[in-house]
Amino acid sequence: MNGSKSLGIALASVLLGGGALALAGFALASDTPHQAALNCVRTSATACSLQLSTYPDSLEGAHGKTGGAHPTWVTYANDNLVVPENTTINVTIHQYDGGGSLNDPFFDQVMGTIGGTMVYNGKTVSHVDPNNIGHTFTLRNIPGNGKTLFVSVPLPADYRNPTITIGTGQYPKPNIIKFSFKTGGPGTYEWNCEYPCGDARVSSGFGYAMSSFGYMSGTLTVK
Amino acid sequence: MTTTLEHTAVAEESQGGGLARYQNAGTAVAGGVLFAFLFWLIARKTMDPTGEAFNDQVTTILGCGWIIGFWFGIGAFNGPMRWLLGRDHSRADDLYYAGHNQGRARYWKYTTDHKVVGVQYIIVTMGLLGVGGLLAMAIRTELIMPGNHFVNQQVYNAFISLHGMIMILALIVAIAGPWANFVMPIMIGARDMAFPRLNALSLWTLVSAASLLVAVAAVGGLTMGWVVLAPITDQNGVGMDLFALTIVVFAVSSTVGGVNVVCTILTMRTKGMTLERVPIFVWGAITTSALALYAFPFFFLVEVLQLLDRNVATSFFVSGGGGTGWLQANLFWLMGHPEVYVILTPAVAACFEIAAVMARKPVFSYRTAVAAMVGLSGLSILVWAHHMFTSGWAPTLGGPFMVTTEIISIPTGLFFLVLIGTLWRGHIWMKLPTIWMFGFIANFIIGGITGIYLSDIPIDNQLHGTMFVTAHFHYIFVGSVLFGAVAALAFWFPKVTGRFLDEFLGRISFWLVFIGVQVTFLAMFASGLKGMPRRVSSYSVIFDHTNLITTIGAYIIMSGMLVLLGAIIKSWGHGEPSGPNPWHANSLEWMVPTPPPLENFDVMPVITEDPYNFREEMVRS
Amino acid sequence: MSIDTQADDETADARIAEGNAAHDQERHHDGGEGHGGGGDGGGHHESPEVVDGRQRMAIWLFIGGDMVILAGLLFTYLYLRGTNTEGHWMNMVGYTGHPWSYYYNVLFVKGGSLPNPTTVSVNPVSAGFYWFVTLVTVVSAGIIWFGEKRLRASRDAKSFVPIASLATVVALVALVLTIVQLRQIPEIFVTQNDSAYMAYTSYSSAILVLEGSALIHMVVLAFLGLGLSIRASRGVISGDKWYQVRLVRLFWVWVAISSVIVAAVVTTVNTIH
Amino acid sequence: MTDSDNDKTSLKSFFWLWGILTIVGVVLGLYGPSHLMPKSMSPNMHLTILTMVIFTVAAAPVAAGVYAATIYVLRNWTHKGDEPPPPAKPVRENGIIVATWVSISVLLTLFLLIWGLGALAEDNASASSNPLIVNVIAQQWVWTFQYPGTHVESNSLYLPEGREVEFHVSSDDVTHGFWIVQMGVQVDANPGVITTIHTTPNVLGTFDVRCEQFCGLNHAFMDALGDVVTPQQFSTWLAAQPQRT
Repeated sequence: MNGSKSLGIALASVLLGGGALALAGFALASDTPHQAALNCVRTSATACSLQLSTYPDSLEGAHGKTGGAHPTWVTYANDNLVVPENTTINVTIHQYDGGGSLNDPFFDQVMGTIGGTMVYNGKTVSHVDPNNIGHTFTLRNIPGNGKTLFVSVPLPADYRNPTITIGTGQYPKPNIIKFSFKTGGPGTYEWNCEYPCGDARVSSGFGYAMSSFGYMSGTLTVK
Repeated sequence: MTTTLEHTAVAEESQGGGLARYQNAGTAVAGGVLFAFLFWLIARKTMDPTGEAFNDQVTTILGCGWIIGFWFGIGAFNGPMRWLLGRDHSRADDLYYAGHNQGRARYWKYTTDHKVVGVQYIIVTMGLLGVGGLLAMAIRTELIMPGNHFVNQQVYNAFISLHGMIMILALIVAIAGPWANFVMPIMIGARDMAFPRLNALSLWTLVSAASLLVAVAAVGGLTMGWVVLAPITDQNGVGMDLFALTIVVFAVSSTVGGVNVVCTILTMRTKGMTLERVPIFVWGAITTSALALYAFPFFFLVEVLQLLDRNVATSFFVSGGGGTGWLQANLFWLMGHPEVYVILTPAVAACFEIAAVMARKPVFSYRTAVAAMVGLSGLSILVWAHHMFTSGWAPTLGGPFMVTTEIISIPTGLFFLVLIGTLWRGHIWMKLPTIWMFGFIANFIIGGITGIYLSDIPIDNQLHGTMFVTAHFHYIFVGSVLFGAVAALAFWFPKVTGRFLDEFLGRISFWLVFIGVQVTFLAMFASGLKGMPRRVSSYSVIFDHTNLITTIGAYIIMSGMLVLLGAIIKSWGHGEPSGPNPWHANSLEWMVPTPPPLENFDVMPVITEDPYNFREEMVRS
Repeated sequence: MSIDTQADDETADARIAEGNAAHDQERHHDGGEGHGGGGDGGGHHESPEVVDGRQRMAIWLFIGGDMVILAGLLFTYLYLRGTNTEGHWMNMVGYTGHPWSYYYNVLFVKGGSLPNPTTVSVNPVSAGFYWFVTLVTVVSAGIIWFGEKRLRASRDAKSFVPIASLATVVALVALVLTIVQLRQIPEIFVTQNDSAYMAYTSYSSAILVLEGSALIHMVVLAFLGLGLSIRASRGVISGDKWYQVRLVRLFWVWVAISSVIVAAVVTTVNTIH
Repeated sequence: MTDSDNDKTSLKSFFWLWGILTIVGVVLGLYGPSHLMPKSMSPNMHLTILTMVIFTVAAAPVAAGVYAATIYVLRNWTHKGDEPPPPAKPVRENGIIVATWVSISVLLTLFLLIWGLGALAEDNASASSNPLIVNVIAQQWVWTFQYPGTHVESNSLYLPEGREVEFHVSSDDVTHGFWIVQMGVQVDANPGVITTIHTTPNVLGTFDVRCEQFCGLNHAFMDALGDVVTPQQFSTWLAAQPQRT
């Protein structure tokens, strides 16, 4: 038996394993802390304003000019958001999409915002018609990390709005929804839509875009 | 040593084979791609593009094209067509199909020689274990700390689903595939399997299915775990269609293989080789194959129904049309639990075999060993609903299924009795197979006992769906089955290659994997007890320490497996020569030359006793 | 280390050829001899009877697998009927009619829309037709069985050719009838969110898959019947080599039996409905 | 190494080993589950932890026996080197040992079964004829809880202490798994059907509701917070909630 050669092979294998571990560690280390700059625009020391849009297709936003792999899927134009800690985030959402009834009317309420209300096309409301919802913006904390953050805002649909053109697509004139919430310390949160807008035959509309990361879901990093 | 068949065949050698002369893995892939493309074109033209299921239909038809084309290309349809036309194989054809005088090329062809098929199974298993192992490392890397860092949850979900399914496929064939094909026919004194062409069919259908499964990753993955419980399957992209097709084809492969093994063992034994004299591994092979024949039709059925639900809008598992996910769960677990024993039994049987040979002592209470394996297989078809204790389905049946499940611990306990009884007062030769076999014993007891907890409904009400379950079945699948598979590989490696599997590297690998398994899965038990759910891409900070330990353990396992891979590659070509009977064993596979010639035996042996009478003269050297 | 292969071979020969009287006393009673004994001590040509016995076992095992699938199908059928989730066993929320009316109304009629979806019930499929197809299948099995009996009695392979061909044609008729049957299964038109499609209730789904499995069996039978005809006419099947006919007959009869079972079950369910 | 064929006295070390390992197992059994598992907040969870402890204690001698035998075998009867050891004395059958082994495992299994079935009956027993009913609605990837009769719907679960609660669990889309971690109760939320499960919270404090059935993209984040409060606090909370219709 060629001991030294065997040992060499053994060492090489272990080193390969260690290398993979190091690589993984590097990938981990390089991901979180060096996230891109803030997605919101600072308006004061304690406030930051965040712009979001929802489209009935993917031609706008993060999926590229042609809409990426699924140009017909509904999308938020952004997915991974970064906001500062201990700040009031003033969110404005332009809602370009149609819609229908919620699976669970619970989500017609405005929850977790400052004052428990939102401004829908200039009107302050605390809940809207559950049968005319385009999407929701529902933000929650990751389980058990000791932080609590729950914000859920319904985004009403409106087919009656006149059509306007953005880029290559024609969209209804948007509903404008404004609301604010306060961030705590640093951490990562998840947001997604709770209106079944993902067209699936059976699972009540939670398929396709709803079940794919980066269309109707994303993260919110507080730093 | 040459066989009579070879003597008669020299003149005919140049004529046989027909179409098969032009077919190999290359034409199979070409055929698969060509047919997939053609079927895709046809599907695009014939299916309704406005339909809800258009993408599913196109993908399903494309997948069917790949499989049919692959089978054409490899030559799976040659036999049926020749049968239809009444042009049966001549002797020269059979010889060509058996890979006579084709050198290495025969490993890339529809070769009927059971030894070639066995080697092909080794390679396929190693490939699947490799892919599944990489996915496991990706999973553990993501779980190194709370939060999604390495991959997002969608990619993670795809990882766990594919890891699960690939590993299940790999383990189903890991021992029964190579060894029920390579050594089993020689063990019972047969010249080949009962149906050599079905043997090749079972291997190449598996390859066609496994390649589809890998393709699932390319079309967006599978995002609901390998059990693909309805109705969430409905939300998946077209990956689910390819997955279901994979399983349908895999069920065909294992049914064909199972029929072959059962027929071989029942009808091909040589004179005097009674069922009480066959090496104990043969009993493992036959109970496994018989169980597979019962189980996999359910797998076939459930995935066909999934395909119909997705492609033609039927309502088997969909509540809106009167279906229910519980039907899917029932059909799935009717397959799912027997399948666990399809995986486990060959490992146990291989360990019996190794224990007897290495302890220079007969299997202790052969009848008990057989009864335990047969009893386990029989019981396993009565316990499926223990996977559904918390599903809400038929709560009144909880008690009965708990009873059947816990009774399983009796035959399982007998495995330990047989193993320890065989080793007790033996003269145990501590070589590589023995060491891995001891690893099997140590891990299997943990896997077995934690299974008893989960069979108890009050405990299952807390631990179901947690990492505790994951750790439990990984102790069975990694700690036991994989150890049994490596032991079997180390044991029969010299028969395949004429060389020993490198002892030194093998031992390093053993210690790395053994320690790795304890670190990984004991910590995982702790995560589960603390309340960490399975299949989550991120977890609460209270689970961070145990998960970090688990990940470190997983990397230790990976290092060990890489060392093992290095040992296999090194030893295959340059290992220490072993001679035909390195373990001084007594069963027939060690009596033939290494490598065994085509058709194994020149003169058919006549058997007068079982293979466990070790005699002094056998060790003189 | 090296092992003296010669010594090993000697040991092997000793065990294989002559046995060992001392150890003979230890061996167990020879219980499995009846099954074993395939080898004949050196010859490679096994007798046709031996090969046939092995192939018959394989056919029985495949039939066993098929039985499991049939059991699964019947389980599916009865389970869905028994649970009747949300009362949707034979109905679904949707429309009768076809998607074109939906598209026509939504796209071309200004302000047009469909009426509110209602619960649509499907009519049970015809049990009588079911039994008719079953009868045809049973007749084809009877023909092949008759042909086999005759072949074995008369050893006349030439007259077997028309019988096998007839059985094949009858199986093809059953195949066509099965397709006709499949086309009668009612669909319901459903719209959901932005999509519209035809769907089957679980009742229709269960019938669909039962008949679909019959269809696949018919395709296999047609293949086998055609093969028998060709092989008999080419002389591959002859008065002495009739074993394959029996193998095919075994499967054929099983298909007929399964068809009767399915028809019986479906009839019961239809009548209770 | 070859002197090992028969040495009755050396079996002593086997029994020592067995005893020590059993004690280790029993100690682990007594402290492991109750230390690692979440604190109990209901009789069900209490029963679960108790059953864990009893099973571990019962299994400890079995596992210890196998480990002790394996270690003993490894210590006494192994041979190293490239040459195979001589044949050992063949023992093909020992009816007494097999019968003993089978009897012991049957008895142990019987014990587990009797205990398990008893615990199951206790688990399922309903303590009250007037339980608080809570509708649990699962949706990808949130839980909501309705309190029938009050028009209250909430995304966190408030429960009064000491009163039996019956959960009516259903799903709006796919199958989810309703699991109250600290109360040891689990049942799947299936679309189209209502499954029920009941428990009686008996400790004040917060608890976790997690999804234990793989339910798609954000399965990992599908949890809810819960709080067991006194009956008075519960009525106050209920009255303060927005009434939904």
